[in-house]
Amino acid sequence: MDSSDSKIYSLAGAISRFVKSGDHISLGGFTINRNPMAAVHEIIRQKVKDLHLYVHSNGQGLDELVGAGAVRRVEAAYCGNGRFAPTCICFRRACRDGEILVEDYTNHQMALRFLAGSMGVPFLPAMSSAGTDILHQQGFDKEVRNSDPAIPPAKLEVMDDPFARPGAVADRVVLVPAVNPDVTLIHAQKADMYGYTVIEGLTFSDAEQVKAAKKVIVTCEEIVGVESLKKRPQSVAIPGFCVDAVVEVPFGAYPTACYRYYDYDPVFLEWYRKTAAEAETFSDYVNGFIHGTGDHDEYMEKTLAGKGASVLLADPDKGYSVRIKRKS
Amino acid sequence: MDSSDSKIYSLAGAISRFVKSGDHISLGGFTINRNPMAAVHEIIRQKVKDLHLYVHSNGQGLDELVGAGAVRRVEAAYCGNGRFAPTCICFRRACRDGEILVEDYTNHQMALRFLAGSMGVPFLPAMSSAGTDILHQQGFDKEVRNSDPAIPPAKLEVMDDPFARPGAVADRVVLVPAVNPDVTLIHAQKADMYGYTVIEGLTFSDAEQVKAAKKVIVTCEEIVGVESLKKRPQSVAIPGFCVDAVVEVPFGAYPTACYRYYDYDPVFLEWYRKTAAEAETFSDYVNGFIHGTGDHDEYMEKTLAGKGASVLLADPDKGYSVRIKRKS
Amino acid sequence: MRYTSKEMMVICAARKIRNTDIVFCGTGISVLAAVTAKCWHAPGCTILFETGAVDPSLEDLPLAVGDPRVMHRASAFCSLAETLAFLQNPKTARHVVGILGAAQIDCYGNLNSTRINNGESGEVRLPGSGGACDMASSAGRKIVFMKLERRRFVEKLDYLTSPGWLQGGNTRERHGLPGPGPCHVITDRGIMEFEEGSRRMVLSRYYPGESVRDLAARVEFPIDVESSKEAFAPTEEELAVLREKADPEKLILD
Amino acid sequence: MRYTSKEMMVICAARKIRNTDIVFCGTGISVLAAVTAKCWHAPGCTILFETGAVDPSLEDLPLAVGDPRVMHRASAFCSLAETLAFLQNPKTARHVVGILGAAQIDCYGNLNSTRINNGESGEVRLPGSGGACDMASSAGRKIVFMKLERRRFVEKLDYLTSPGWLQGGNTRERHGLPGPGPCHVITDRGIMEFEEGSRRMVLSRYYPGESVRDLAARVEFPIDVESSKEAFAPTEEELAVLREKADPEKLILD
Repeated sequence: MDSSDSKIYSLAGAISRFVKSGDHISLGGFTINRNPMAAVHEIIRQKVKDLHLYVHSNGQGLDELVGAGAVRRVEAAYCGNGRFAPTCICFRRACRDGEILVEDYTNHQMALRFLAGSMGVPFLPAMSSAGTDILHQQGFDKEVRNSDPAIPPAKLEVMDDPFARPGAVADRVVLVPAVNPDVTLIHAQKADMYGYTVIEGLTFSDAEQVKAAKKVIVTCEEIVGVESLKKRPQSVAIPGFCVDAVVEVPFGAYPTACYRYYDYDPVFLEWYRKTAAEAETFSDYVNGFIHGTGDHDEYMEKTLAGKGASVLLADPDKGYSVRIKRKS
Repeated sequence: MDSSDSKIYSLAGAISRFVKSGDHISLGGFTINRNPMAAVHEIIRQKVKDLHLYVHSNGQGLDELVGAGAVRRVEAAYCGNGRFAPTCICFRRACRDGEILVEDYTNHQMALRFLAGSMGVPFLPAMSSAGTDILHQQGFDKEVRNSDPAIPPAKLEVMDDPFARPGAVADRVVLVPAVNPDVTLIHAQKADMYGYTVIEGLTFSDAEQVKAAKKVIVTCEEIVGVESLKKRPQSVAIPGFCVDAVVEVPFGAYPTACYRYYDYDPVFLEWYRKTAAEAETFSDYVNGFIHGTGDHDEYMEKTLAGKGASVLLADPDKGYSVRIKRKS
Repeated sequence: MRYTSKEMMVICAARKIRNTDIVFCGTGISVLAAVTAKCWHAPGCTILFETGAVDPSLEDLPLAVGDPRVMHRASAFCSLAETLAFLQNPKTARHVVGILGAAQIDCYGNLNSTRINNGESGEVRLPGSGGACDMASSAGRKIVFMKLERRRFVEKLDYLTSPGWLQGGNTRERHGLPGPGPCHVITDRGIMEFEEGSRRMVLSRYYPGESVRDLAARVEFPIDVESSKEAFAPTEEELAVLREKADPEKLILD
Repeated sequence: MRYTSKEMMVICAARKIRNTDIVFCGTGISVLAAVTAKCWHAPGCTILFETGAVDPSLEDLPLAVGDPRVMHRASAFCSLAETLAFLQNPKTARHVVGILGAAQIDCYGNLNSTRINNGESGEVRLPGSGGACDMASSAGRKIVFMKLERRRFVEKLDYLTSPGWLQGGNTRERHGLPGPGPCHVITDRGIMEFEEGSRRMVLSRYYPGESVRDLAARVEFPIDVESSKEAFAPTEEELAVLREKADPEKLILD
């Protein structure tokens, strides 16, 4: 490969090229960790609307997108921010007001849906949810499912194990349909110009979300040299041929954590909880902090209000900050 | 945990405790790489018989077990040693003479069968083999399948995607049944006393084979301290709770390769090809080199005939030997 | 020896954890129970977060299962798909003890963490299942943590997120769920179990100082309290481990 | 310019590889074709071994896809299950070009690498599918490498391991196989393709110096040779890349 095969984009360029209103998009990360926040803010800035959003267990990215009115439907296992917001705040309001439709799956089912998409199979078998409302209640009715060919015609299907021995009681499995988003956006620690991506620490469902997608944007703390990754292929979670755009965005997961780089910002997350609690104050936040800034550097500057990000920087041994105050 | 939870065994102790005649066993590694050869030789030494053998694409371990008459049935994707034996040699003879039954799967199907076993699901969907004899021909007839409840009643099952949109042609998938061996044996580079195992380089299907098994024996080049692995959890392929026995066996994959430790031995593999070609000479090998040695150290000594293993040692940069002559 | 009801809950749960267990825990008091057990009577147990961190040192307590503090000095990292599979894997599942919370529970131990119907003020959305339904569906043992309140111990769930004993009796088996329903519901005032056969909730232990009648009044459905006994108060050693080793910063205990 | 038929095969295959391809290759001449393309006109292609090594440097040629030489300076490592899934994944599959060998091929490009029935002397067992059936079943392009011999180009396979165009026409589609059958069969004497519609094998190119009649005689089934043309001989540059960069030790070319 040579530099003509480079996939490096600006963030604004990557979002405008690959994400459009009505798309089915998927966000990586988990609750307060490695949400692709810079990309989320840029989607809001570019006024993308009507998104069909897949997340595993998200988190700040989901909540800001929903709060900004960019989302019409969500499929997820969990929508919370740990102790900072046991249920995502704008998300809760949007559910109450009927502004979004939500289809609920379990953690394992959602992980398997991304895995199915990444494997190029139409479904995978799960062992959870028999007898529950996850199996019996539908967030999307028939009309919604018929309205968009990218949504499978059923939420889940139950079947008996065809390999059961004659006379034995067959295991009952719950088939989950594959997810193949139009675009997956993740934030990682390192990537090279061809898209080979290193995720340090837990990978969550990011690798599967990436492989399942038609187009992929990886934002990362650092774009590194191709040679540096060839010294440690074992740490590369995603092959380059799965990736369409690589964007260097330092602090691109802020205010969520990025292992070995920085921690989540408990001060911001507490402030966010109060701000997001009312539609008016949240709207001020979106206008002032997202539309009112041109890019992620400006957003960071405004958010940290001159305090600087140094308190968040990861301790080299622990991989998170040992200086933040986490007790509220 | 403390030392009372240690899983360290001698090789003879681990094999005699966990492997018995008639068991379904699974061997890790791929063709000429990381076959658990010391464990295979110990199985032969202890005269274990009638094994039902699962391998992915093996290799030296399969061939010696089959040649020694320890195996009655094989399920595999590939039985060869690359350029050293495009088809495994004793294996070919045993097929011709009807001494073993073989059930053929594809690479992906076999990988998925182990994955299904590791996931605790009865099957996974594959997209390969429609219209082929892999789908239509059976290596195990009904009688064989009925004779052993650990064999699923069918080789494969075909089904249509239940999530196909009404009116659309449904994807046809081929379901592969899970494998859950009685014992999986792998050879890895490093493990700690609790069974946390590091596989350097490619992992093949080893992690899935381990997780799918009822009992697991890991032989390794080095037992390392618990703390040393806690510094690099990302390199640990197998959690300790999946493992029952950890055995330190330097050169435990010989004559196959162990990345970053040593290369395959082309001299031995060429000699083996000729030796294995006739039942008589192979029997001399088994009697002289396996039954005639008490353990793997003695086996190595006899095999290398005083030449020493140093020519096989891996170059620190490349991970394999730069000194062996590979051209025949 | 003074102690809070939160400390009592943690210690009651910790006592249920065995040396060979794989403890699937969340944050809050469930991680405290796991750490207390590991520092005390069950050093061989493996703490496993649904995010895939295996046996981290937990020098600093995580505030979410996605907190980077679950990664520090872990013994292995798994993907979400790999991690949740340990709940189903026939070898690992029988060692799993899952600790779950929820907003509502019914008399068969079924749980709701998806949504509450608040009548006129409409639906109150909750975070959803996460790994709770997976844990509750699988084999292994399950311990539920709940505050004992009438609005939580309800006659009818607004949404059945995680299966308990379903409609009691053998309904769980009939639905094809592997393994048993929950074994214990540990509250801030006492511990419930599920009667053999009917699988209805019964009061098993009340904490020292609690009245059985008061406990029963905090449950919307009828609950048998006849065979309940007083729970053992935490020992000094248990409290010391919890306070000094598991949560020295008082991040969760306060 | 002198060259061997092996060199001609490699170069003919290398010419089919494009800059955006993911090349699923084995060992032997198939890896030489991939390396030659990468060193010459397709530097952006990704070489992928079914064992999971992504884009290794291949300074030293592997003698098996499990050879540790496929690991050196790779860009990523995948498990077998992950790797083979790239053949099915809708995004990656269309960039895949698979290079396969076999012991037998029929007029529709179906392949046998499982077993040969040798009449009285019994069955001759072959290694089995490995990744061949997966590659042949999937989307993307497939190139077959075969020695042109009557015992290999047979009327009827002893075992159908890897699907070509099955029974011709649209039978492949009817069986639900994603993507097309093989596009080229590259032999030591010429190149075959499959006729639009019938999907029967036809001779497309014969190598310089070969006679069409001789080629047809080396095939057990009738083969249309009418529209075949002479293949372009390797250029000096192509040969230089192959000999000096891909296999300087002559491990495979000799």
